[in-house]
Amino acid sequence: MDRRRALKTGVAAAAALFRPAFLRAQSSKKLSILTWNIADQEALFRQEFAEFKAANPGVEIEWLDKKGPDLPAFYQTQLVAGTPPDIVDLQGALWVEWAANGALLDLTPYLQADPAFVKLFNTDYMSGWVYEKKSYLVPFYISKTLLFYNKLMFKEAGLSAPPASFDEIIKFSEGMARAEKTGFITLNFDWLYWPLMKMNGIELLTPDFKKPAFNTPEAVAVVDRLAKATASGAINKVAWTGRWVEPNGAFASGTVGMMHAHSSAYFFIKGQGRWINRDTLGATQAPGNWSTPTNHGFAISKSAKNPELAFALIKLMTGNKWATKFAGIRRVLTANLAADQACLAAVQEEDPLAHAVLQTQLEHTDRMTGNWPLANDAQIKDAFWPELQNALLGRKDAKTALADAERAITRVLRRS
Amino acid sequence: MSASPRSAALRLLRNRFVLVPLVLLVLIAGWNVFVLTHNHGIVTGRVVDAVGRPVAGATVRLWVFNFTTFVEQASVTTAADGSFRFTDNPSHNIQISAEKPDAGRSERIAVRLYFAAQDRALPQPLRLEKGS
Amino acid sequence: MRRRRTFPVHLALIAVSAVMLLPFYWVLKTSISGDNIFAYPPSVIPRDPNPFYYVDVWYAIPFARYFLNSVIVSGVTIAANVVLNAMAGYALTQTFRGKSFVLLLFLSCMMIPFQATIIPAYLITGRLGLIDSYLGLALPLFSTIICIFVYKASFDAVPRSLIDAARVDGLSQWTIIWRVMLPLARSATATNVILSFIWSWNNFMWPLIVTRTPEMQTLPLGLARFLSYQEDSTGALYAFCIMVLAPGLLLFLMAQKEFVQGLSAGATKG
Amino acid sequence: MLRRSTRRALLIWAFLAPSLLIFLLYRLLPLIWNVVLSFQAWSPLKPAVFVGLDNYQEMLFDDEVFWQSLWNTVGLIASAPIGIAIALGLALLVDSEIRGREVYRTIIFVSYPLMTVAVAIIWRWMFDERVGLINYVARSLHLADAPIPFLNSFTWALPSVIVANIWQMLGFYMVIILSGLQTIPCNLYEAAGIDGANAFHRFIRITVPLLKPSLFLCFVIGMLNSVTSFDLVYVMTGGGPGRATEILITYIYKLGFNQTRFDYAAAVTVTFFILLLGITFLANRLSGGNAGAVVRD
Repeated sequence: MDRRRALKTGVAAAAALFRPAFLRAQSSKKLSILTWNIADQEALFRQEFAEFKAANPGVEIEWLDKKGPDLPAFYQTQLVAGTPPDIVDLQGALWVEWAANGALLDLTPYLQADPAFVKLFNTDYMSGWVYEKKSYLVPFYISKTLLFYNKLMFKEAGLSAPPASFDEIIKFSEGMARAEKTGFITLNFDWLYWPLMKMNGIELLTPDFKKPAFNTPEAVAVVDRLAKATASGAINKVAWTGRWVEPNGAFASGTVGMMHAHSSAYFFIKGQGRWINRDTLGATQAPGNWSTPTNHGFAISKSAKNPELAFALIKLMTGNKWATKFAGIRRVLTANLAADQACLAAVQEEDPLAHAVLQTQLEHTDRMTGNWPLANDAQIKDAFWPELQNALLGRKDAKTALADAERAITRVLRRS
Repeated sequence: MSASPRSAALRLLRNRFVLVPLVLLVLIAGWNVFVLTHNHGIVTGRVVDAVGRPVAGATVRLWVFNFTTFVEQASVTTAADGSFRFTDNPSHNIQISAEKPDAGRSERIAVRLYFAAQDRALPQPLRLEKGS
Repeated sequence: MRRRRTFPVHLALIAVSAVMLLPFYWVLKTSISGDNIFAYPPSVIPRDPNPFYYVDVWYAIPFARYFLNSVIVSGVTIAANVVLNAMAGYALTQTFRGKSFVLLLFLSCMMIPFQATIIPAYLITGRLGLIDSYLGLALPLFSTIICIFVYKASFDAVPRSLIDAARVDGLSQWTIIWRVMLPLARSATATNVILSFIWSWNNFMWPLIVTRTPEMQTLPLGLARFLSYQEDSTGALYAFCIMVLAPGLLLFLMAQKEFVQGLSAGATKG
Repeated sequence: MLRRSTRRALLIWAFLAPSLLIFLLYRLLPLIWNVVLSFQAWSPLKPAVFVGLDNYQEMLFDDEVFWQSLWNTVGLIASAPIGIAIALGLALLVDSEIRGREVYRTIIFVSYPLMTVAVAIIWRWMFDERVGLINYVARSLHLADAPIPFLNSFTWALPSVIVANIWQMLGFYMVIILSGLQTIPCNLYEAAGIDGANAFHRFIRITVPLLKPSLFLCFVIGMLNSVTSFDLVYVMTGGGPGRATEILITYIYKLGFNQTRFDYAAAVTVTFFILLLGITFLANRLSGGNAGAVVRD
């Protein structure tokens, strides 16, 4: 069968040499959709597209998928060339900058025109996608942070319940840390660590987003404690250096007491950690029930030739029928109420642990943080994180680091 | 220069830049032939109970690997001699489990194949255990 | 008198060779045994080796397709490099007005980092209507400075007398190049083939931007995509590394003799 | 006669044209684009506005990250000679008449053809704190009692990247130097031997001077390879921890594609380009004027 494939591609190659594929497929009613590193659902998408084409004869759909770090580069190059995909799956706060700069279409009118559709979704997640009173995305799938904890290590250290406050996080960590073992780890990209700050009442910016607000004595104290705990080995260094594999791998190896991560981490650590089952792994809200979301949503490029069609496709893909299918296969929540009900129900008996994890995603959705609609989020992140890292890893003392961060962020805010 | 064109051509063919790829091509072709003749997706095996007697009418499930998790692909019931036969396994990385209401359930055994839909007969029967 | 001192030399060289080869061995070992890299201490000999990670890779992405794309792109690139560089190299052996300017131009072109030119390069390719096409993938690497100089060098090495003799015999420029120069520059050609192959085969950034449909992706992109999914199943990841690296290594091992000679000429008599 | 010479000139330019065209399209035009952009405020979404030297001003006086990555880049460049020195030593060794030197050469060179992304993956793992081979060896030899978090420590991250970079380039350097050595007529050595110069003197007085062209080529290629080793840094450390391994090329990429500041990135790019040119011509001077290997008319 490989031979046949090779032959076909050989022919395709000859053609492609002269005429790029996506130009050949040019037609008045063509939709292009760019998804974010989810090629594993190709089969599902194909079905959805087929149904859509059947409903809208003569429509062609071009499906592209790029992996996370590459998607922005790709989309922006396409923007410059004036050929951005009509529909784009965006994660985290990336959308705000593009919305603010007018790359994305304001979906508010479409949503107002279709209240029934809006009712399908969790309002808190919906409202996460409003910038200057305009909504730009429709939820595709969602994930927010929670606290995983290793019950075996808790027992060893004589701890019964998960931590209820920042102090307990530190105290418990110190209790569980010995030799190779550490007490706490967190994911740190996309503000995922921010609940640690928020539960201490620390704000990044003033409410009007005009000035930094984090450089307070309390913040200095918190960062200082985190740094000390890291130096002492109570908190795993990887919390501040690793990205995805390293922290999850560390926790999965069973030598870390608690992990603050978003729910997507569950299936990763489940696959890695042989020790993990419903009696050994706990999943609960972080103290103060604060969490940082990293949601995926569909936006429409302003340059889209026929936005109605694009919106129709989004409706199809996020509507009850397909959202339910998707949630079922991918074991994720979609902010589509019906789909999530079905998903939880399905998971409940065959994987109670997963059920517990996913359950946290629907609780306290009103206490989300680290998801500010900032047009220059990327620049602020880039100005803040390295400085915080300096402090947490003991390269600078908390005071100077935060002061430097404040200066850097003030500069960013002044510039825009 | 003086050599006849034919022998010259031969010499050209005898250099390693021709031979190595040639050998590789032959190997690949051979392998593909083997694959094409052995990928009917047939998986066969037997189901026995705790003491090793064949179990008829047990449900055998075929789980197929899909990027991150195993999803159920098909299920068949065993014949009188406890044998079962899947004819539509599309994957290269599968798991098989059996269960019967009164006889209990077997553990899910993982089966790795050398290529998708490789025909395979399970060496060990699936053993049903009570109360697991 | 050197004889006497060969033993320590061998020792040193073996040590270095070990350092160079160890990573290879380690990757190979993981790719067949999949000893989870989160296990410590690692075992030096693979435990129950099996080829299943390679099977996983083969089915995890359309490997055959990506491979074919890479081969086509590299093939086009190599052909173009040999022809264009040979021409440019030959031209540079001649004396003509503005030569030093051209040389300077080539040199400064080496200094322009590619990652900084993605957007304009993309726009240009777009203007040429080559987005998402094999030609568009290969075009930026059609001619490479170093290889031009390699050719220039080996042409310079051709004794003038030979060329003059040919001239006297009344051979045209073309015949001289085809019948006299190129045959004598075989090693330079080998160098061109290998270097341009390596560069285009390993190219990552450009395919990432210029390919749009999955059907046009090349192996490095496959590797990147793979990283993003299979980060956990290390065995498969390293199996992929091996599968991606193998062709380059094979070609190099086949052509290394000519290759080394070619570089020699290039480096010394530029 | 005259017609013949013009015909020849035409032929020459016809030969140069294709290569020049490629470089024009994919090197010069993009460079010019960057130069123009560096004096503007522009993003894929906003029309360009001329802002004079603002970008450069911010870069030079208001951006520690730029300076940090500049110094890291310089450090990376400065590390090229180390690799070259090692390669020189190896070249001298494999140049001596010992058995199996071809084998050694091949082995030492074999790391060059590897895909940088793969090299980065491999080394990221070699340097891993808990399961990395290097830590394993170091600990089993009791060189280190506690594992060293190479890529996660501010002190070790950059050196680690440099090691990986040298590992990949070593063979390339060696082959070039090797070929340089082989062109040194032996009678020179014999003469020196009669003068009673010892090995070291011979090396200093004969080998090094005659190798200058090769060494220059090594340096230029090595420098370019290391400062543009985007994949290596990006995959191994992503520029972290903090900014410990941020080099100009990764910074430029982040500015452009993560922060949508292509205008500012352009300014950095232009500076980067000028820096490289400067260093190259400096090296050229040092290697004795005529850019030895590379430009010789």
